Amino acid sequence: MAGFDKVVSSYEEAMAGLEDNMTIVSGGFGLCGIAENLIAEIKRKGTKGLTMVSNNCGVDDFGLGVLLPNRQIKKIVASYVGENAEFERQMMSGELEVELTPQGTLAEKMRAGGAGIPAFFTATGYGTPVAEGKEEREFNGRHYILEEAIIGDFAIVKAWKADRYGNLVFRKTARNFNPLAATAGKITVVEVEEIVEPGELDPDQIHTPGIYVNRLIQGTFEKRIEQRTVRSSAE
Amino acid sequence: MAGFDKVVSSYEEAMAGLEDNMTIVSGGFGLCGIAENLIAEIKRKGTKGLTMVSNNCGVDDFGLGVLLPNRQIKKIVASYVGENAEFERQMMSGELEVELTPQGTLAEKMRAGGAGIPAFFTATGYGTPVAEGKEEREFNGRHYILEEAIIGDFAIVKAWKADRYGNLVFRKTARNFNPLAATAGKITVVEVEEIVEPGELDPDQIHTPGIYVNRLIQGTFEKRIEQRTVRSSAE
Amino acid sequence: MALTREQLAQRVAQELQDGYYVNLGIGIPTLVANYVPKGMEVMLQSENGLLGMGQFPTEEEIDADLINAGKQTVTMATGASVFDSAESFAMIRGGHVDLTVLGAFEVDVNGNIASYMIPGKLIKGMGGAMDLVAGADNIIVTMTHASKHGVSKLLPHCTLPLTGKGCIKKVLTDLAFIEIKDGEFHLLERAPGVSVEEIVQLTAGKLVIPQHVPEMIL
Amino acid sequence: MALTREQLAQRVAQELQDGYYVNLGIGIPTLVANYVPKGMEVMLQSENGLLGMGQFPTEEEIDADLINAGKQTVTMATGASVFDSAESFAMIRGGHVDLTVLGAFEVDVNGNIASYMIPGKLIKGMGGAMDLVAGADNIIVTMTHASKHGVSKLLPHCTLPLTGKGCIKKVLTDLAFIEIKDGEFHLLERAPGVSVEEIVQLTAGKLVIPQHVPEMIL
Repeated sequence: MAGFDKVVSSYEEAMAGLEDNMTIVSGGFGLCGIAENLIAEIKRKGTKGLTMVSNNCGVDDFGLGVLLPNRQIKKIVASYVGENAEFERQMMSGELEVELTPQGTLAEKMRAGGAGIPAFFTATGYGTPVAEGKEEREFNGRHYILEEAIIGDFAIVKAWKADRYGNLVFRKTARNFNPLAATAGKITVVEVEEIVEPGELDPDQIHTPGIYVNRLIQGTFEKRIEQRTVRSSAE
Repeated sequence: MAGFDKVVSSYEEAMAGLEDNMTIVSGGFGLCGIAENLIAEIKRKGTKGLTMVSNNCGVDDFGLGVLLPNRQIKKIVASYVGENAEFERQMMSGELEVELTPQGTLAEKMRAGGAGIPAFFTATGYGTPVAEGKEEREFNGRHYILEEAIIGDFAIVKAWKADRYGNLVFRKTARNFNPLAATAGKITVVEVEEIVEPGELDPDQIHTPGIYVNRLIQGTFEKRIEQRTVRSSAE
Repeated sequence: MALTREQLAQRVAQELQDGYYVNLGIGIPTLVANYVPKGMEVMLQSENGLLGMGQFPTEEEIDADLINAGKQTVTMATGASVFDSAESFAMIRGGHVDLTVLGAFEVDVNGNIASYMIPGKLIKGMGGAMDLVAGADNIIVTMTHASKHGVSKLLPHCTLPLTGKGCIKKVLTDLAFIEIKDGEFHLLERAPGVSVEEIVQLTAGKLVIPQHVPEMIL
Repeated sequence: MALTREQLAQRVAQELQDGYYVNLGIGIPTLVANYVPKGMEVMLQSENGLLGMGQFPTEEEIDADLINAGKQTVTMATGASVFDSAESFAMIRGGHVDLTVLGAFEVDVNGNIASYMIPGKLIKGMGGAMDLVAGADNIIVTMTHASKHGVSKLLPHCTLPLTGKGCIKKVLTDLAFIEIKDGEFHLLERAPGVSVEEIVQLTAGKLVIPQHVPEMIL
């Protein structure tokens, strides 16, 4: 099984080769479905000058936010940010470059990167600040802009289950950007809650085929909730 | 449940509204995963001048091939054809227009149609007859051509299981183009082997969400095999 | 009297149809879910990757892996499906969602909408809003008709950076229900007790007023 | 002596590495699967939507819903996954497949390949071949060195309509293993018992011959 066994035994090994000024594509939506321990390892390594491609940038003490205090992130490509104070400070002071990208365009850019599509047209952002400097074109009377694909030196992904070959299954809305990020990394690193043997996952029910996965590690997760919202049991 | 119940009770109802000269996007690969009974209904209706978008065109007496004897198909967009004699005759005589499209480009055109992407760049076909009349562009030193999306007036799809809301699950390689075709029809009609109640399918394991499905019908299928290949049990 | 947030949601809910797939933005739009007419079913799309969003969970049901686009914990309705973000926006961008309801800072007579950015203030980002306004045929913008200082939000031209261009056809404010067509606002309904004159006064863009402007029925 | 089909497959198999994801075209390439070196594992991609293609089924195992890109009934290997055609070609186009092996009518010194269409003859279509040659970095073309009439298939310029432009770097023929670079064919190996002269004679495009041309070891 050596050839396809993607399991590594330490987080150090999982993120080996990550260097200053690289681009990392990250899964996760807010704090949901984020690669908690891979992020912690990036913090521990102290890698600097990173370009992070991620829908959000975490909160002050969790998610990608933990990479801010030591100024590890040079630039972030995201759709929604500013949910933490240090981020705000660095953005306002110009220490942190922020490239706002519509959420669907961001998802499609990752998918395109993984799928060998260098660029695509979308109506999203036409006539807005997002369109600045981008080609505009009409198809069937509607206006579109040209958006380019994103590929990362690394992709960091959180899945629910995997087999040792790196076939992945995600759970509920923790799926979000993860399957897309998984396709868009030159080196794709995945952490999961459970690793099973090849053959244990139903081939029809695999969300991400192992061909996209380079390294796999089992972790334990805090799974912090950003907006805890409940109804009373009586309702 | 009326609002989301997509189940119709007859094939006539399933294909109601199909008119001459419409475009139909079809799932299936060869004879695998084809909407056998929807095709039969199109034959019965006798609709003419159709543009079929499908990876293949069936064989003489099965699959889309059954629409050939009565000249129901005006044009076919496919990646691989000529597996039946009548097709060959009509193509050679010019009665049938054939637009050959690389298989991956065809799949991506359907996906793009469903996803609101009017056009995308791909390296596939650059420098070949497929590139004729298409825009060429370089990204990062590689050459690409611009391909446009496909949307059909109808899409015909074969799935394995569905719930009444039209959430679909496919089985093995009968999946192929079906989930893509499902997104690319103005009216998407799906036939399945089994219909279950909403809630019976695991939300994490639905291949095609019901939002893409307009009509759903349960059928029985011959599932003809094109290349029956076996090994002896002893091997 | 100007509509309350709840009344705005109530009026929007009248635009629902049985079997609609609906995306509700954060804030007032979210409240629409509480007013789905009896006997009607709609399915809520949450752009982080869920079709068939259910109610908030009980304490026992809370699941960190199940949130909505506002990052709130939610549940799934019967017949729900989960998918990745590219699929979610394929759905949105491809025009498969029947109705989108979202808030705005400004709209103008050409159907432009500004909703995500006030220069000089902290920028949080557009999230999925640009995709939603570009992808949907059927959008209702809900907002107050004017600022607290009486400055109209229905303009000849949006002054803030746009979220989308030429994509808004219906606006429900606390004072009026308005259609945008041919480069004009068309007054369809007024809030109960609100006069046409009040609406005229607080509408900066060209407003077309029919002979009879019915009061909303809530 | 010229390599047999089986020997061609055997030589290609030497290019495999443990853990390779491989796409094998119809014909000779398919035979490569029979010569995977012992102790090595490769996973076969079938472009209709299967990663981890297994052997042919027994009569009892036959499943009409499980076929390969040649429309043959197959089985799944342990750890296989199934996906739709867009995902399958995302994999191929995105360069995720480690090795692609396919046949051709002609290749030329610029790495062009013609493999799907002979004008005047019945056109069947390119299937997934154009995607495969455009998407893979690592492609081996297998074919006979020349036609039965002795007409070279390794040309200065392809004469038939192209399947892909500038994408082929390695060609294995029944006579030789050849690398394409800098607009030239480079002779790497000759089939056992085949002389360099024979190869030169049947190669129409510019051929660079090193001092020593080893025989293939099969």
